[in-house]
Amino acid sequence: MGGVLPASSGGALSRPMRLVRLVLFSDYLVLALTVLYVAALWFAVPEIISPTNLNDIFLQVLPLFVAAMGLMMVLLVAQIDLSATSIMAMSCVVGASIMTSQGGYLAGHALAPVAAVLAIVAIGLLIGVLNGVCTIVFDIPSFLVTLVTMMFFSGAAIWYTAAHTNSGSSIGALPSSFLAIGYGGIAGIPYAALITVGLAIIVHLMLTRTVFGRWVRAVGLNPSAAAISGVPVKRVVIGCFALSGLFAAFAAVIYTARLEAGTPILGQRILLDVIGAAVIGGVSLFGGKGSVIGVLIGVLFLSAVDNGLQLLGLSLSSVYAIKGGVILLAAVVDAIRHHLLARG
Amino acid sequence: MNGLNSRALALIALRFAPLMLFVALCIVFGALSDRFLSLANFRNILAQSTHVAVMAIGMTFVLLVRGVDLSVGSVMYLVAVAMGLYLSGLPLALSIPAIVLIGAAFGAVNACFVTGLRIASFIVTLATLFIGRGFALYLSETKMVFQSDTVQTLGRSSFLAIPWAIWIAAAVACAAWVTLTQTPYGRQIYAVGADPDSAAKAGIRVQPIVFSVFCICGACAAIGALISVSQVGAAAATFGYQEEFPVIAAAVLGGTSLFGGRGGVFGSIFGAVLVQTTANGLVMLNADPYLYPLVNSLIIFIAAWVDGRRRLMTERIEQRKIRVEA
Amino acid sequence: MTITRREFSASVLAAAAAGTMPGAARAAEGGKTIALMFDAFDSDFWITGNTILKAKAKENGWTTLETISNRDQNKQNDQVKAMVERKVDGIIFIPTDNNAAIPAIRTANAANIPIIFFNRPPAPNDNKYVAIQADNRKIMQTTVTILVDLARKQGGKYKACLLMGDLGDNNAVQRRDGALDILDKNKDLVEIVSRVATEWNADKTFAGLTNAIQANPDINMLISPSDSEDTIIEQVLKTAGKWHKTGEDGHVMFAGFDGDQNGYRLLSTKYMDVNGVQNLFYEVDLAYGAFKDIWAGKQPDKMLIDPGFAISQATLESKRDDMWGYHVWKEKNK
Amino acid sequence: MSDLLLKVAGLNKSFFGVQVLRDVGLELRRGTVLGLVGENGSGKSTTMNILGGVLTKDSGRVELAGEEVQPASSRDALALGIAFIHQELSLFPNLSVEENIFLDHFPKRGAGIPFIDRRRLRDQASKALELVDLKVSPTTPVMRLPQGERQLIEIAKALTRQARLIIFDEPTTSLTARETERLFEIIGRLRAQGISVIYISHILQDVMRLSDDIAVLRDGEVVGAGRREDFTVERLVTLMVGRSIDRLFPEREPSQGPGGAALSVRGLSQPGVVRDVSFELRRGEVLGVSGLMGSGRSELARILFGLDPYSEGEVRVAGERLPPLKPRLAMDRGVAFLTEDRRGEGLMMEASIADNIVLPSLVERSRGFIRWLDPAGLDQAARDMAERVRVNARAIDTAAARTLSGGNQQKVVIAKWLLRAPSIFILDEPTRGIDVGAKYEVYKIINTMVAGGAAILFISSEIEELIGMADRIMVMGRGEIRGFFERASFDRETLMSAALWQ
Repeated sequence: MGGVLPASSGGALSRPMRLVRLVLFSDYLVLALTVLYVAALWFAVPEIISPTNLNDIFLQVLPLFVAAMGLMMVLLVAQIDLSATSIMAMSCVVGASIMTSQGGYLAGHALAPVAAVLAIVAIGLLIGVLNGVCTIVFDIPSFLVTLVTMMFFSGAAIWYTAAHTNSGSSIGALPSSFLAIGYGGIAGIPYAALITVGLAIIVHLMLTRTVFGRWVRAVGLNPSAAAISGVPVKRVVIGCFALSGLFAAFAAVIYTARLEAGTPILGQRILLDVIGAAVIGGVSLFGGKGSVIGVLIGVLFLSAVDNGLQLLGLSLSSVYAIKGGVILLAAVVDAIRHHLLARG
Repeated sequence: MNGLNSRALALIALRFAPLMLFVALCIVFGALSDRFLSLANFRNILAQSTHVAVMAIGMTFVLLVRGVDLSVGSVMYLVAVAMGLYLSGLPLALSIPAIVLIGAAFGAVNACFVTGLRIASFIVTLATLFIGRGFALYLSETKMVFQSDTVQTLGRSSFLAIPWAIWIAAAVACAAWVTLTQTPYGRQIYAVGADPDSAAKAGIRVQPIVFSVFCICGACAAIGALISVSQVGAAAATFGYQEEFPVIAAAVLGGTSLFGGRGGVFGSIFGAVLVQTTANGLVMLNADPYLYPLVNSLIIFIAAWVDGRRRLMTERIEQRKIRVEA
Repeated sequence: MTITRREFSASVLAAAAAGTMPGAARAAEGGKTIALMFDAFDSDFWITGNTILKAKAKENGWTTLETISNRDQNKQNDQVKAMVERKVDGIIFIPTDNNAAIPAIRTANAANIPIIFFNRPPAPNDNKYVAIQADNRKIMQTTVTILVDLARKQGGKYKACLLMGDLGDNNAVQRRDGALDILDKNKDLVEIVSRVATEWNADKTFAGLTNAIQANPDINMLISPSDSEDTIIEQVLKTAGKWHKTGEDGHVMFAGFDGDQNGYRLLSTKYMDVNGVQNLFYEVDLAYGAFKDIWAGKQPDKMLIDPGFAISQATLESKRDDMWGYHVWKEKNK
Repeated sequence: MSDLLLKVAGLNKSFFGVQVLRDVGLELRRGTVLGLVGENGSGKSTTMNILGGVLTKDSGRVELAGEEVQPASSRDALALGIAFIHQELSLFPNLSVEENIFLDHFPKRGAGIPFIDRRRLRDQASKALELVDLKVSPTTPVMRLPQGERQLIEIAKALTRQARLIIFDEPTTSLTARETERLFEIIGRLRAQGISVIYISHILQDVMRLSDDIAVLRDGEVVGAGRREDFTVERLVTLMVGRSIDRLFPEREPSQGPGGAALSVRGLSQPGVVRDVSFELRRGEVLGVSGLMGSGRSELARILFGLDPYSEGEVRVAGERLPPLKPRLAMDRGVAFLTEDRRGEGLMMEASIADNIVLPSLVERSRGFIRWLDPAGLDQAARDMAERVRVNARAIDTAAARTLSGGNQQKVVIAKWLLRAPSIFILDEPTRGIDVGAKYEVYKIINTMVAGGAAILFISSEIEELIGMADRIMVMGRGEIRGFFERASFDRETLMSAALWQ
């Protein structure tokens, strides 16, 4: 309940008001915006709707989508995770160092990729749990905790890379069986896509069809009410951070496979994209509100914007400004929603 | 009562925990490098931490009312660009007020969204961080922006053997300290931070106060930019990139709470100096550069942990409140 | 918000331009479209490189498209896909990461669009690409050799501070090694008393160098891996009262690298003794030459080396026309 | 008549289309005390919030000393000389006493100079503290003061503003008897100085003792007003509830008499909260718990349910020991807990009614080790339960709890526990802030549960309610049990004095 709202007139809403609300509250508002945007660019760069380009967008969406789903989990319990991208960096360089054919720990071993993926996932999970535990047990605001883990692990990743390469900013020469995740696929559907869709379905079911999902929302909406109703609030919050780390790791797997290298600056610059995508997708920063579909739409929107700007070959400044504006726009819409809701 | 007092003592002890941390650091570095513990070196440390310190002071105002400003890094770059491209002709007497205005104006934009639409300051400033840098890059065409000689001279000249950067920071610090402790406005900031709703009930104009602190933060970011850019002489496209993190870290290190209502000017300065001391010490030791972020983040973590403990203690010491009925 | 709206309309205009021009260009005889794909513009070298690339493309009657990845290799690889979509005839590629850039090569190969790595070669791989590269190590060697010779002539002993840039960056490492190759041979004359990793970051360079001089007040030789750090060095030395021209006593022997406008300015004002120049013009010619060859159906070597050169106060007059920074400087000061 | 300070006429106010004030009219003479009584939710606070500038009126007229006023904010109200001392104090623990007192009107170092004049601040503060004879240094952080003294600081604050009218909303709920006495003296002094006071309280004796005039509100209407002499406690109660007490509570068909111990507590202690609490709650009985705020009653409830820790003693449910801080375990043993803070801890306001109702029962209604749920089934269960407790809402599964009236919200909270069919139900202020009709239904639900052999721990600050509902009443004060009273010996005065007795 931030501040004192203006005394509400109450009473019934006018029809135009109702219309506005209808538009605002539909989850597909952003989707509509996306279509609008693509249409707007179509006259300038017809290529934007070419099948191959749409396919490119689709592929670009995947890792971002996975990471954003992870972030959604922490946002749902009204926390934040700034370390998601550092988790990607750290886990992917370690994974790469295991399987690279240039002096990797398991270089050439048939199961090296498996071991690497396991390592990546494990590291993601560990850092996630670490975030959760520090937030809950040490009672440090998650903003700070994850800020620290962000600094620490991005630094550690660079150090690790330097220690594992003679003079290079990344670890390449990864086994093709691993890279297959990037380009290979079944019946034209890339493995990356299959993994992502699988994860998406799991998260969706988890949120809508399991006790844990209900608990997550409850904690986000009202922690004390949840606690009194027998929800293990602390464990739920830690669980969400763990999931955030886990999904960051999955994203790292996909990125690494696509980049064919483990690089410590992986995702360094996409933290804002991840948060932005979630928020644009209707995930509330105050907890409790958010859905997989929404996040997917949010990610699609951002990627479409990006892709459009790339096709135009626009300057960095426009890219920055437009993206910032887009995030602000989404936040404003979210705020208007809250106000209308408060009016009842 | 007695137990309560001993708790209060423990609280005071906790308040000074960061200071102990600092002393410990100095001892360690001093032991490892004979050149570390010299007056000249501490002058360097101060000079190098001023721009973060000044920005942290501004950030403190925002944190005190439970807000946060992520856009300071972009303000820094925007101001540096403006200084180099448009204000280079002006004498400092004119250009400094000008950039302070620019910074304050940027803060006002943030404030409009925060107070007007009640959007979380985190997300607002996240967006303006983007927009601000984008706009600045648009002005600079991402080229390196060189500063006028007047600015560069300011950066290296000193008064009474103390660099101007330190004087400026000191001036800002005093102004901020007086504002926070000696004016009604300052005390009301603390009240708003402690509990916005009660503050409104107690007849305080909450929204204007929240608005103003964002302007102050913007202005401080501008001054920080002036100091930094005068020291390095030119601003590349990456100038001030992700500067918000060390700034917030400095404030929190200094004991400012992210939950509002507690914190102070000197704490924030102290935080900035602490971080810079670590960096300086590591250079003095000729330490592996890769260690810097690791050591820094660990120190921040310790400080944050202390902050958490302190908050718990405060809650315990506080009497049980009458349950507020919404 | 006003900014955004403005940027939006701006972008749409740009869109219109970008959308129509290629068409026009294709219509024009021999008109080609090439993509210039940068990762960031954080030093004069890249900005000038960009200008020269564009200028020479114009001379050839080619249209250029531009992208910046802001150091996000994944995005840059996506940008390559986008450029393939735009059916460009050639790609000039400045990647962030030498390994992670390989998929981009494959993308280009698949669409069989020539891709040329400009001044940042990829990790060795067997796809089709051309890499233009300044021989950083050799250039730095010659540069430091000249510096050391000058020092010998002057006589005396030297305490050197070696700035090293970002050790994650291959070029930085090459330049460091180049410097060390020579300095190690002259231990009798020069002692390296401090090494600073500047990470190409202004504040870190400032603090690092200040602290280094604090730690060793008697530093009298300075080797920098990039002219983008010159202004900061100037500031620090002035503050420390060590900013003197060659010949004046207390002068710090100073070697720069890149050959940008600051390099020229400091050489001409006699504060810098020698500068290692990457021959930007030559590199651009190499690149575009390679394009023409490939379009003509013959495959140039994978690695085209720009030997570069070192320029000192003595050779300034004779060599400055090949020094790209000189032209930038002239533009500014005419 | 010039000695009339405040005149309120035809005041109307409604929230979300629900009218909470109907044509309210009040009169207050200079230097007198107006006692304002009425049940929770009868419109007392709303009226006072309008006077205090916290809310704005829909229609009506407020006259202060003859001219019409409509304060838009607490600020305006203060400027007009209306000071409102809320039940939850608006003090800032991180500021000192003097700063709290002068927060919105610091003495400055002369006109135009923005700096605080610390010396004058101290002097004026200590003067103000003398007025309320509070012996603390003006520089102590409020954080360090006990509740009662904070109360006095609020009053001191009002005095420094030269308030013409001071509104006290339930000022004594957290005060010890001694502090209460001190407060009454001060109010007497204020009256003598010609300052008018509006005194709101549930403790009718106090109202009768302090007031010159009394006004009674019920369901947003003034149902009685006049000189104190015209009223008796009984008459006040009848006016407040609109019927005499015996018909206020539903008849409970006598259950087969209290059975064995459902919940037994032995020597329960937690420093600063409760001391050596021992009692037994039997099956099929309603054990009322009476006591003032801060008497430890709510804290006891939280400890029993495992939300707060306890250092000594033991809690047994049906003979089995219940370890501290294990709400989940308590729930599994059939304990349910209805919190006094409905909005803060009872409901997820933004979530649907159905989601709220099923929340505590999710685990039991899930399948497999990933705890699979069947949304349709859950909604159905929620719907049935909502019908049973007569929640009237359009759509149980879509309407947010926020959209319900207080009474219906409370029924939702009850429903979510009934869904677990608890054998022990701890009710903390179950009827706070809900209208008489809803209360009656809540009572009926309680009765049916008891008839079914459940054991109820009924905490309430409304003594009539306990008298009407409980089989036994346990009185608490200062974290200790002050005594037990059997239904036969129920008597308002004894209970109240037991609660206040030092």
